[in-house]
Amino acid sequence: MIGGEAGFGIMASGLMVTKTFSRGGLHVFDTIEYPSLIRGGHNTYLVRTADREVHAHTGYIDMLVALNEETIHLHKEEMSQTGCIIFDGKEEPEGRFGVHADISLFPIPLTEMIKSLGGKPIMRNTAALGATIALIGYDITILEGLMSDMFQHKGDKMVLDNIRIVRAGYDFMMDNHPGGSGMIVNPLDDSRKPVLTGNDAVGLGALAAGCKFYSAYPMTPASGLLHFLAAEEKNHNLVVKQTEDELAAVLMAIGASHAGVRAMTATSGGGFSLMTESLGLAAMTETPLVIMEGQRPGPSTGLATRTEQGDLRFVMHAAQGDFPRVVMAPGDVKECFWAAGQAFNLAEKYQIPVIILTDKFLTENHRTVEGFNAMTIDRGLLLDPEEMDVHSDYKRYEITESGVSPRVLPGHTNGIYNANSNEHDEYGVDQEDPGNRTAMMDKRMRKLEHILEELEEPVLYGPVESDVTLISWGSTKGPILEAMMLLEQNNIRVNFLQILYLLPFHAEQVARIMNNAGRTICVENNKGAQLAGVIRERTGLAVDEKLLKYSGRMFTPGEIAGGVMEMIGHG
Amino acid sequence: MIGGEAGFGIMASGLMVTKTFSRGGLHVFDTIEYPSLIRGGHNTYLVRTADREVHAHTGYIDMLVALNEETIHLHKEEMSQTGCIIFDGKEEPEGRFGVHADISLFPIPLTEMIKSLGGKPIMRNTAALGATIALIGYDITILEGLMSDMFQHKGDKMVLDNIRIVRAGYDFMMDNHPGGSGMIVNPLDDSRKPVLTGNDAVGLGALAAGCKFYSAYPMTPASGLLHFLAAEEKNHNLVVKQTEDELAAVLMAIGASHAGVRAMTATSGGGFSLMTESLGLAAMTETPLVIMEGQRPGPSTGLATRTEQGDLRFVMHAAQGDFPRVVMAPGDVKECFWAAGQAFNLAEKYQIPVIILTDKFLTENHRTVEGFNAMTIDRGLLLDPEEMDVHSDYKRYEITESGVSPRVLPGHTNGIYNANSNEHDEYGVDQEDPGNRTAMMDKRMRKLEHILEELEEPVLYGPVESDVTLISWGSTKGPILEAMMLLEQNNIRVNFLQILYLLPFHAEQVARIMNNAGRTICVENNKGAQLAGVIRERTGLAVDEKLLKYSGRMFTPGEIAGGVMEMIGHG
Amino acid sequence: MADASDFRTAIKPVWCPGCGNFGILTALRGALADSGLEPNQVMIVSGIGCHGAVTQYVHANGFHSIHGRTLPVATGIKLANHELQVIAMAGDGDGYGIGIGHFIHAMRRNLDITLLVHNNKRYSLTTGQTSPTTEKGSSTKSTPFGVIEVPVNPLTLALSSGATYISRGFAGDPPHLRKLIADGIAHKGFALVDVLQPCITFNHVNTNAFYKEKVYKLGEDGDYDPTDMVAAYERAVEWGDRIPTGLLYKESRPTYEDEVMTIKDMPLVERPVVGVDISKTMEQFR
Amino acid sequence: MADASDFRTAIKPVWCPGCGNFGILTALRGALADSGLEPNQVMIVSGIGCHGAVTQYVHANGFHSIHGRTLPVATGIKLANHELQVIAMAGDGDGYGIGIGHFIHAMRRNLDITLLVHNNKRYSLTTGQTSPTTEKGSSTKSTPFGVIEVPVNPLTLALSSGATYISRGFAGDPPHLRKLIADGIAHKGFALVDVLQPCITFNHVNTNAFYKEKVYKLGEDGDYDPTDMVAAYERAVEWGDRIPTGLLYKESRPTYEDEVMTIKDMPLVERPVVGVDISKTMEQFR
Ligand SMILES: Cc1ncc(C[n+]2csc(CCOP(=O)(O)OP(=O)(O)O)c2C)c(N)n1
Ligand SMILES: Cc1ncc(C[n+]2csc(CCOP(=O)(O)OP(=O)(O)O)c2C)c(N)n1
Ligand code: SF4
Ligand code: SF4
Ligand SMILES: [Mg+2]
Ligand SMILES: [Mg+2]
Repeated sequence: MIGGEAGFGIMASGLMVTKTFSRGGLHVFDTIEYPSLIRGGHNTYLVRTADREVHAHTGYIDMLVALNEETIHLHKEEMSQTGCIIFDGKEEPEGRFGVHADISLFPIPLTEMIKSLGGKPIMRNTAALGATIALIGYDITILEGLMSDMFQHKGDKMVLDNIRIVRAGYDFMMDNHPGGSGMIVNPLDDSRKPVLTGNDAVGLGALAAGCKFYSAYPMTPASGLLHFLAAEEKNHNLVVKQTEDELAAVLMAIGASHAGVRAMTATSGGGFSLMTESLGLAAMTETPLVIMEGQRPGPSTGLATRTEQGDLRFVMHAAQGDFPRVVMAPGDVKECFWAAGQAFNLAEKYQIPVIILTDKFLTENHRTVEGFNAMTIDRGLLLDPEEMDVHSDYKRYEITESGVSPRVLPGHTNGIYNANSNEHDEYGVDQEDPGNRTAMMDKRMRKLEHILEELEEPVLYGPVESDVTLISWGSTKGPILEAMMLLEQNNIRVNFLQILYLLPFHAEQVARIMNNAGRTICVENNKGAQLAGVIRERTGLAVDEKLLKYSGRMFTPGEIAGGVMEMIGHG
Repeated sequence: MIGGEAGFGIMASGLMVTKTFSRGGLHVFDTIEYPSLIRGGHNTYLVRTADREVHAHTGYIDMLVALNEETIHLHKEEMSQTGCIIFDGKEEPEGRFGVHADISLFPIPLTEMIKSLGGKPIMRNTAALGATIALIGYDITILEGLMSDMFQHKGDKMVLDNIRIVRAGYDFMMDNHPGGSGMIVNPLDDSRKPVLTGNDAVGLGALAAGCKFYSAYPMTPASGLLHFLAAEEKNHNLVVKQTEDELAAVLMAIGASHAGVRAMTATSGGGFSLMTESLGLAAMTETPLVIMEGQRPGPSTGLATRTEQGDLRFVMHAAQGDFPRVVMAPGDVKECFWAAGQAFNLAEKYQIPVIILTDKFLTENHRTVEGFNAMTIDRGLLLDPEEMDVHSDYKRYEITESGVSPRVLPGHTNGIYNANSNEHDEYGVDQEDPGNRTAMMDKRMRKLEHILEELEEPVLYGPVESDVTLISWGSTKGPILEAMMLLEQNNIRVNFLQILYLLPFHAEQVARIMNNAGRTICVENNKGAQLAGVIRERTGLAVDEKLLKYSGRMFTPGEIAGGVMEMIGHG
Repeated sequence: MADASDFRTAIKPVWCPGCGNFGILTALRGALADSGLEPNQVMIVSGIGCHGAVTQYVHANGFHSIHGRTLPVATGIKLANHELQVIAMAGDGDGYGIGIGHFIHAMRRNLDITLLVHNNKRYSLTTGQTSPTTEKGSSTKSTPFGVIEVPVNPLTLALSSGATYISRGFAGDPPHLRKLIADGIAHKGFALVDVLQPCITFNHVNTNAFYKEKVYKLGEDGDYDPTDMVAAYERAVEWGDRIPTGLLYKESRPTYEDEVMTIKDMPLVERPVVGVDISKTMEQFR
Repeated sequence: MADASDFRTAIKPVWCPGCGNFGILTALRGALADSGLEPNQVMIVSGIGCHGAVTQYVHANGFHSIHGRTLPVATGIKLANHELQVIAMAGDGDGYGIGIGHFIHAMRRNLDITLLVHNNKRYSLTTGQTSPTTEKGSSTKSTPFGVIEVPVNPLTLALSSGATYISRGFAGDPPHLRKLIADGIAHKGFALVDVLQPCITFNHVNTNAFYKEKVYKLGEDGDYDPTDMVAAYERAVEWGDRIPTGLLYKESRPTYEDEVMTIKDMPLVERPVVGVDISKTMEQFR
């Protein structure tokens, strides 16, 4: 972990560490914590790496790079028994900051070193990075290669300056502590695994799915998606538009989608509140729409830069009236990519709004992934101009068995119609007749049945037979997968039912699994146990236990394992 | 029923009929149907009266006043077997409009009559009213008295003109059909029962509860409340403010409430969408807030002037994060009055948002009520200036067992604090600490338990033992109560569980009743069977059957009775 | 080439007989024809209010959206397919009340969209409450004791916000209005046509007769230079015995579409959806 | 009587060292003291953005509301208790972006509220995206290829919307700003103080030095009449080598509170809640 005051450049150096490992073929997961302030608060960047997949942070720190003393005091309780601390200084201070004797302290005079090398104070990180690499016996040339790639656009001098400082830190440790820290990390291969946040993955997925229009209003933790796509505007011929508010963001996406472009918006709960009315507009006009909602702790502004899963029910039911929508909650970075692709397909195939529900933990933390395969594109019943040429009585809202009516893009002479937020007849014309109303409601809602049929059934991780079945959704997946290993080490047979699709809901399948399960424990990063409520609503079944956390922080695997053991009376 | 084209003055004359009966001590229920147009559409006003309480319309018409021929064609199927039709004309036409032979036709040359009396064409209604009174043998002086009260402010001439025309219609029928229609309606007494819509009742309830600030943006079917309160501004020293949008409407109410005034807003689903974000603001700042949401058929603009109960889940879950709120759904006009009063008490006692969920059917239809008793006012833990004088360390968000913290109004030197949409400590200061966060979430959510304890348990109408238990919420209450009579006539033992409070929910009590019930049938005026879902979520119990209507129209008692009989295989 | 009647539909308007919306409808159909457009090339986006149903009465692509949100929907459509001629329609409540934020921001963008506001100074569809353009002191259902705020002035707001074509028409003079709309369509950039529209049912002050007596056409009584912003400002605040109509201000500035680099070559909708290659994009994450 | 230090709290601002918000904070505390106010008489309503935390740094009643919604909350508070001196604070995104509709409508109401906008021309709390006042061409995280819309001009918008006190201050000149705020508070009616605020972290164009070089005070180089609207308009559009600060425009017109008939006698909050008699009201329903 690297920790220090906001403004110390912690985010940038953390990502360096992450990529140094991933370039060596290792798996990495990182966790970024910062308060809702630009400066002055305490920031941390926790990197975890291994030669197997890592799904979460562990909750303890093996190596702490403390850019100020406060960092040591804030985190000393989290240090692992044989951990070590790198700090800016000449020697171990009297009292060793009060840390346990088993913890090694590695002073390094960062400030002085930077000054003597003529660097800016913010480059203390850079030297610390070199020192870290030395202490774990990792290949310094990987970090140097990364530096040169990253600073290349700023010129050769910048590259050399940085490498000089990295080297200084590295050399200092090699000279003074040639034995290293005792911890050894070796590169695995040169596969240079990509490292992505959930935002990056959703963005890449959207690009691969042919999304060309992105309108949004900045809001943590969804802003990263805006930044990523804005930077790709030219490369992928996108229109990326920062709007005056979230009302306009979603409405522009609806307009663009109506005109035939795959369009998307993203926000967090507060902004989604402002999109609520337009969800219904998309549903009534049967316009495809993709929205990512990145949750953060509410109510209201809440804890703007922390994490929570408190908006499930909200996005399931936002906007007046009954209408079909899909709510999906990818559980990790890889699923974010596929969710984005599938969201566009479902939105177009069923001409409905699709919500990708993520959260701060998923959207802003990095994780290594393998590359992605090509994406399948399905635009559904979209009539092409040739098909329209022969159409003489086009009904945009034709009542069909599937509930889906053939769509046409505005521009064709035979395809003129009125997209209408009022209840309407098959042509889109205002129609107040009760019979028509009932038929149209049935038509629209019928889509849900067909969608459910095509959605993949929920996945059960772990053994089919188990004592404990953990049930969860979204980003808790990572910590749960890690917790399962801890539980297995304690000889507890555990499996995990991940609910990827919250709406429509695989009630039968979930009920079947629950009925065969031992103790069911719903794990949620919220106060309301919202998934447990959905499960009970849809299946009638109550989970046995609820393991909830709503401190604005994600579960650690240890917390889950501990919680489970307590619940099942396992001492 | 009076029917004709919009702009014919149907609303005004319908209300005249209603009041003519209520002034005679009769019970009245009326139903108004009009499309979302100002002119040109077909409007109807259906009045039902009896010497016992009437809860709904019946679905059939005893007497039809047809101001145009279209009205006859649109409604002839709904005529009761021995009904009669009053229409503008000199004689029965060839073919009798195709109506059944048992139905009497009463032509009256309205247009001519008005012309000869020098009235405006719109006064055809007035003559028709007189004719109606004659045909049912009712006391014409009651109508005359009403006319004189209603037109008084427009001057004596206006009064006399109108009475002259009423008389002409009356006399015409007395002269030509001295035997009347066979239907007889007699006044009961001179109790002059008040006739109110749900909007009126909520408005009166709010006034009685000491509401002094009402900010709103017009939206059917809540606009009536704005109009009523705006007219009362002077009488009751209110501030009534039409705002630029619903965002401002709810935020001004929050501001006013924060400063200490009982404040309220109202809207329909589309406007509520725009209020969503602010619900969370009220919750996080613990500001009392009362909102009436008058449902109409969605999604989106939908059927703007029709009725539906499609927003239950929406208002229960609107806005990000978990926070306490109350959702109550009065079932009739009387309950609207009390709901408003209770809403203010709960909002202030628990410092939360309270939503009164109504719909078009309830807010715009009139019904006779007995007068209302005085209202109890409970402002909760509101510290007065004397109490504040001795406070030296005031914590606005003090963590208490009940979850409620003593409130102070801005202005006192010792009561300065920061109302904060960010998560905060007990003083209201930004606080990101996980422990504080958890404690504050617990504090706020704790309120719900205490609220549930004080809410009246759900009422079971009808016999405790029954074959069928109808379960419903909101305005379906009226048609259900009437349907019960029909079912009893068919020897079906039926009772009715009315859910007045949707959130928090009396899960135990409902489960107990359901477990003791015979066949349970959930009756809802929506497509999604939303209450059935809530019940299952909270109790695990599935209702046996769902009787749903979502044509934009309310159930008739006959439809419910028929639906129930079909479901239980009766008949 | 299409003429005005080609923009008719079979649906009978539900407006009150005598409503100013009829004049606007006539003018619009005429202007579309005058602009040499075919129905399939036109996209009309309306909000909610009496005006809203207009999409059903003009034979063209229509999007009857939600209250106050005409402009963002129109913007999305235009950016996705700028070959469509996009006409946005709004009521005064719609456009200058709940939707005024979009109004201001759309103007600073200068998209090539024509906005027609049916300004009847009332919330008519909801039965006649006050609107942002209602005159001070007016008594309505929601303000029985009189409105106490000053009305918004759409023309000065437009001048302050970068609109490049600002005009005012009168529903009682369809030929003149037709010309203004057609010129607005011809104008490259955001064109505002604020239309004085009598509502015979709920506005008994700003009636047809009221306007007939007061409106005059800019330029008819001497030279008027619509490129002079200060002169425009002076006329924009004129409201009393004389009410100016016509083209108030015009300026030439690149449109938004001109400046969005990725739609210069072709409309966005024509870019392929299938077969996007992300492998290069992926490199930055290694 | 309170002095500026009485408006301090024990909480240390979290703003970046050198942020313009410090100057605004200093000026505000001073202005409150200069206005002879006590902390309990003042109500500060802020939105969300870097500025938002200001309610915690001024010892006075505070309401840290949501993004863009400062003004309606402030309006509700003011109408409920017009004896409170209500200061609304907003960021440029907050006040001129998402909240611009409230801004326009608040001005036409002319409530006796003072609005301070921390105009740093960026969305800073969300790490530096473009804002409605960002200069055309600027590259930000959300506009890496440059902003292509023209910025809103809050001053001309205010002039067009009926604001009765319009001024611009500079965070780098707290004494001058203090005076503007105090005058805004003293002014009866809606007072806008747009504050040029350097954001040292995300705005490297409109820096302290940038402004220091360009700002001048209206009236310092010859007579300036702040009651002349046309003159004000001309200065309001000035933005280049010279940027005017000071009082741009002032006008006297009844405040909203003056015209709300039911709060003339006493603040609404003092009306009794208990014991309302509705029996007379009931009569109309018989
Ligand atoms: C969010 C929302 N709020 C309120 C309404 C109700 N509503 C429908 S039309 C309208 C006002 C119409 O006024 P205007 O825009 O001037 O149009 P007009 O009817 O006068 O043509 C309102 C408030 C709505 N449909 N949506
Ligand atoms: C509805 C909503 N959308 C988005 C956000 C995220 N957000 C917080 S502050 C901010 C912008 C801040 O910009 P500005 O108002 O200029 O304030 P500054 O930080 O520059 O002082 C945004 C978009 C939010 N809190 N609420
Ligand atoms: S109410 Fe007014 S605006 Fe609406 S249709 Fe009638 S006359 Fe026209
Ligand atoms: S980011 Fe900018 S506005 Fe925010 S505190 Fe830092 S310098 Fe100030
Ligand atoms: Mg209007
Ligand atoms: Mg800013």
